[in-house]
Amino acid sequence: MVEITDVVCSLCGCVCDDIVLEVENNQVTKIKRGACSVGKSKLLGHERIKSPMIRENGELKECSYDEAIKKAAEILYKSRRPLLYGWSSTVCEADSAGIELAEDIGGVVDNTATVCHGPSVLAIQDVGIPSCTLGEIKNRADLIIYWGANPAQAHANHMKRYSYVSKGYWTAEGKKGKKLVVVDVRKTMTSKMADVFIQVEQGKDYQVFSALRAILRGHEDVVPDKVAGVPKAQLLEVANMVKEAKFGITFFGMGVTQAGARHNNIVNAIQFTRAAHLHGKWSIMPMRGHYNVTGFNQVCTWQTGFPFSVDLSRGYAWYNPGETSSTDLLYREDCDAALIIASDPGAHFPGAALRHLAKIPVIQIDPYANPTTEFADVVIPAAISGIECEGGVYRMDNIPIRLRKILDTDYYVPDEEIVERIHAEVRALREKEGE
Amino acid sequence: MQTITLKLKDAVRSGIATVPVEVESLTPDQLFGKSEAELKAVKVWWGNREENTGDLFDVSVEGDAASADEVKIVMEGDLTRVKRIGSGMKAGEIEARGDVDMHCGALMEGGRIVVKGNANCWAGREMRGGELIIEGDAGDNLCAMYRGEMKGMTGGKVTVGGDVGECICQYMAGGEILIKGNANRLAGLNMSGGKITIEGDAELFGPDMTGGEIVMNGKVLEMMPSFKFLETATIDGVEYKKYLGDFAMGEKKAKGTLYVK
Amino acid sequence: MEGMNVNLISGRTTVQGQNLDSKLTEKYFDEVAVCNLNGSDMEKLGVAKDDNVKVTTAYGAVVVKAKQDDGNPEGLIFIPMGPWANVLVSGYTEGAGMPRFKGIGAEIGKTAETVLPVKELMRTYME
Amino acid sequence: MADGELLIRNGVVYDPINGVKGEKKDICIRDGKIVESVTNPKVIDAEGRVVMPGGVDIHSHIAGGKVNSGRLMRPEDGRKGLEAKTSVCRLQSGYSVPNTFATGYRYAKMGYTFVMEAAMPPLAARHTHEEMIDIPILDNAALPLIDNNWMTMEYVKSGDMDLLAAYVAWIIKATKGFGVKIVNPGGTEAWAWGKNCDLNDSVPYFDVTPAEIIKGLAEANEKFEMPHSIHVHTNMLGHPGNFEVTKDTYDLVKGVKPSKDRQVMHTTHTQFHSYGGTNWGDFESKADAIAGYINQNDHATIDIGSIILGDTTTMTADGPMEYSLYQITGRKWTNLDVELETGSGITPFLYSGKSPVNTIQWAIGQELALLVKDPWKIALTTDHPNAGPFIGYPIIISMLMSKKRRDESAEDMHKVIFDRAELPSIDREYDLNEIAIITRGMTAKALGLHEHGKGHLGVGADADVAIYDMSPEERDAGKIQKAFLNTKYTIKAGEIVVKDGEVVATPPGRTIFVTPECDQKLTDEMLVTLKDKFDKYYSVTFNNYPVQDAYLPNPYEIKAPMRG
Repeated sequence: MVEITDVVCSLCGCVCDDIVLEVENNQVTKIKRGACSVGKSKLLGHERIKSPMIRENGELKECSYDEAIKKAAEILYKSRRPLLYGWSSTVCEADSAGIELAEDIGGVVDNTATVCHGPSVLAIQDVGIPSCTLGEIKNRADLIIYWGANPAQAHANHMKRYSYVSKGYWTAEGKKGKKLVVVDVRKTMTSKMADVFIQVEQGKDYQVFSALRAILRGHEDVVPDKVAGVPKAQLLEVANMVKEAKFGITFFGMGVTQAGARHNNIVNAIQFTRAAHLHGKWSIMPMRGHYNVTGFNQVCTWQTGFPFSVDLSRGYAWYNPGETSSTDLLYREDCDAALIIASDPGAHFPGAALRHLAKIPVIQIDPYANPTTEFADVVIPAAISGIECEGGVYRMDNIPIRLRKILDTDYYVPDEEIVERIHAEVRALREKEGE
Repeated sequence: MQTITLKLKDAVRSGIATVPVEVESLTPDQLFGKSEAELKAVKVWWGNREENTGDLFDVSVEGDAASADEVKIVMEGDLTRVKRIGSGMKAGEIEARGDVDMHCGALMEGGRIVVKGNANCWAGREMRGGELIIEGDAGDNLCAMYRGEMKGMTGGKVTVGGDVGECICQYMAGGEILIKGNANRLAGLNMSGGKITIEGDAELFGPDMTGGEIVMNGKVLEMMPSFKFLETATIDGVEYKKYLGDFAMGEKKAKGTLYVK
Repeated sequence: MEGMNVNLISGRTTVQGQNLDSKLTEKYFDEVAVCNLNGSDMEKLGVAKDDNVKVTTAYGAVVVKAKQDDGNPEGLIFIPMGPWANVLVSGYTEGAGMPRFKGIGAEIGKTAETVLPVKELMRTYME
Repeated sequence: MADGELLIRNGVVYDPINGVKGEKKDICIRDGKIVESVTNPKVIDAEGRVVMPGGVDIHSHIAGGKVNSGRLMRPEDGRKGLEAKTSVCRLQSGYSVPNTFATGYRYAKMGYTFVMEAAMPPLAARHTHEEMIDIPILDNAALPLIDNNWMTMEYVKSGDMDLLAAYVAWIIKATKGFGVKIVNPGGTEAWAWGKNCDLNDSVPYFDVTPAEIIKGLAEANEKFEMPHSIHVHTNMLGHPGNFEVTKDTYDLVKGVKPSKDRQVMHTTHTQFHSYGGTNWGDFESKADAIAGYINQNDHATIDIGSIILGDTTTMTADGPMEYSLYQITGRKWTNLDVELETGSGITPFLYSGKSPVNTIQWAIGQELALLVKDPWKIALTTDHPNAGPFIGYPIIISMLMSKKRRDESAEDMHKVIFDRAELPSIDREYDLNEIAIITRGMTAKALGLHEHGKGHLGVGADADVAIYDMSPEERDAGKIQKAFLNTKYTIKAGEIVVKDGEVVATPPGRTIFVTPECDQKLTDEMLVTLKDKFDKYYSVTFNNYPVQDAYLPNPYEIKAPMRG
């Protein structure tokens, strides 16, 4: 038995890096400290894809890595408009290799932000984002707002490590010295902890942000008595709390990114933060989902200039979510092949988009079988990043952390290597054709 | 006058996917003076490959033109996956006979485009001049800015016969647009100049407006909560309620005007 | 029993998160092929816990199990994010790139139809 | 791969570190180094053309969190510089915030082969290094921010200069950094509460002043044989009347003894710190006062941070400054405060020749270059991208070399330039030797990199060479600008990377880092305090904090022994 400390969790955007666990016979046997129930589940492991597979006559048949990789390369090389999607539950090194492959084959490269916090990125492109690292919040925040987010279920360590419950330099008493405001359309485990719970009519967060902004800028007179089902008195109460806070933070989740006005909800949330900043120090942060969804956006931005949904078909970047984003490409039947890596559109894309995924050739790279496997023509199992191989990831606050390798594998291949080998095969095909 | 007819070949739409063709290279100003053979050799993008226009379209040319103004391009066939029709065009006319895909008339500077059908998203994006007529519906982000820009449409005239999608005319700074049908939410978002007239119904129009005007002739489904009612005003004999906003931007910037019937 | 018009949202839950890497298991099925709704809505629909309900939107229809959650206001139903919820979501993103996973007009009613396991559900897209 | 042997024949060589001022000379290269002679070389004919060592940029923002935040929030900037991939080059994007590939290519095309990333937040150091891996061709290094750190402020307050030195050494090692960067000391910590600090204000809760922090860090830096001095962005950047603060800052370290033959303080983008007046209405140039100080003293060097007219993306660890700028423009604003260490702000800005303030700023950068008499004390920068993107360097070079061009440009600017700036009355013109000094000789020396093969063409130096397609007699400012934008040849470590203005090879660059060798006892004592900070206040563990070797695939280490 070996105890390993400072293990980094590769599950959600919290990227907790203080996990202590025990390993015996190349297996994680016990999580001693640090992980939440969701992270524990990941670290303890699940059933794996046992072998690379190629679909023949409707059935997936086991094959070698070489065969699967060759087949994948053929699919991509032939494609006039391939989609290379996923990239959020893997490391930056794999993302980098994927972007290079997409550039070379003239594909569209997109990550899971497209169905998660893509709207937050679009909003940042409209107005920027005043934010900070999670430790700042831990040490300083006296007013915390969760808006359209339910960390008690989705990011179980978030409040304890970084926000409402944590203790820091100016917050030595933990939640005693802090106030918590929760805004949601329904009561949740998180809202039950709140000092103030604002229950907003579903899909109307936008109006609430605008009303709060008008109040914070001194124009409460124009605001009607009720906004999106919220009494004006409650808006005034929260506005007062905002004005009195020394250091405030708004965390927001998919409750606002996935509802009607989407990125414009976030633009308005950021505009609310800017208005709040006239009264005290204020920041805002998206509750990013996958552990490295942020990292892909970082790598894609420094390499192509744009964060996701990047169409490289002309050899340079054309970026236009709503056009170059995965759901649109599939729903409009705009792409003729797909490489799906470290993600599961089968479970997380609208059915209307999956109908096209069912039609086109699909390559799946993942440690685990999932609904996407049902559509896959080539399945390539990968080593698990953060358990069987190391690599860089970015936490939800853009802090880079390096995943550690804690178990050995003599069979499974890391994502980065799989992508590079596919790329090498593509080059070989091109050379062959050139001859 | 010269008429260039480009009919998309059926084969282009017959694969497992309907990969869009992108035709910003096919505008009157760029095709003016080209022989039929030269015209057929003009490159257009189809997915990750460049193809000859003549390989994707049946091309026919009639008449002569003394300038680009005298060139009219007629586009036929199934245009639902033909993007960037008339994008960046400076002169002449394009008539698209059917529904067109995204970015029709984007960055347009002059001339005229008539779409005899619906236009997908981003029609008239960053339009600077000329006239765009969409006889059917127009999609989201009509006449809006490109991602991250703080200027959308700055000039020109647009008419939409039917309904329009979300966030039309975002960051509009100039020009005029008439919507004969309904507008989905957030029309005129961040608008700083120009004029939008909506004949049909709309909701939550004009958020973060700092200038320009929106005239609402149809039913208001929901007003933004951050506009101030000023007075009753009469335009061409019709009485309107006049609002000022958006006060979410603060008093100094709240210089946009709404006229609501 | 007549159907009822409701507003559908989807989202994460803890157990859904715990089984992200094991979506083909019963645990995942039991957590995600479920519709959470207010007790009084259940009464109106005449459904009890674990009864099957059929949810229909303009984009599709799916059968899931009913589960009471009084955190939801009346008229708002919650299906955890996943294959079942997604049957009901439009692929059109309104120029934003993000599907509208929350705020979908739906009809819900009791049904005798069975809940499809995930693999069978996926197969419906291949028809 | 290096091209084996190269011979650059008959060029007119400017190699100021070796005292070569425009002599017709051959340059021999073997295995990536300058050598005495070659036997069977590939010959490059440089007949009549200007030959210089590869450019060394002392201060630029090319990699890391805030640069990427700038890219991310500005797709409208990204679309300005789109270029498709080629058989040699990756795709390019951006103007003021180019992608990593374009950054490497465009610098190389200007003849630069080393760039210093001037601000690395320690907690996010991995990010800076990850981007530097993706910047082709250029050798690079990064300066970690050490001044607003709680550890620093607490040691400065307690007066434990040895422990401060131990902390400085540890953080430079942990971040694989190059030296000590100071940005608005105390002010960025104050900004975490929405406030700012002047030079002698007390930092909220920490009870130290920025002046004490600067002096303390200068002393800590000189406890090691560091190649570079402290690198300072002084307090009150961009405030009218700040030239007094700037001069007071220089005075702070006048008595500190450098551990090597160099300055004890380099202050950066001095244009932003040479302002007179009391508000934007009576704003005026005080470049003469700053230049006067530099002329009379030898302990400080500066870089100019000259303005390039047009749109750009401003970004700095000086959070409060970016907030003020955003308040003026109302444009996009990104802020990222980093726990226990630093922060940053980003906002787009348009420098317009129609604006009186921008006009005076434009004049100040050039005035500094023209009024400082000794070019070994001054470097060419635009504080990329703050005062303008680096691809504007050739414009500044042509201005400095041509009074005529300056006069013509002044005619197009706001007339305030004739009342509140000195530029129109300055006749001095730089010669090519002086240009070579402010773009490679001085910068290599101020960074201590001349001892490691940078910034000169002596035997043993790195074979980094720029050959400009111009004659030394060229006086036409337009032609000078063109020549400095795209070299005839750029050679990096003996390999031709640019030919006729096109990138022809893209070898990876090296990352140069410094290892200050601190006494182990001191380090151990310091670590007790530091580990407590990690346990209680950081959100990352002590063991996951240091930059792993994987982030420096091509490292070059400089050891800095502790002085006895």
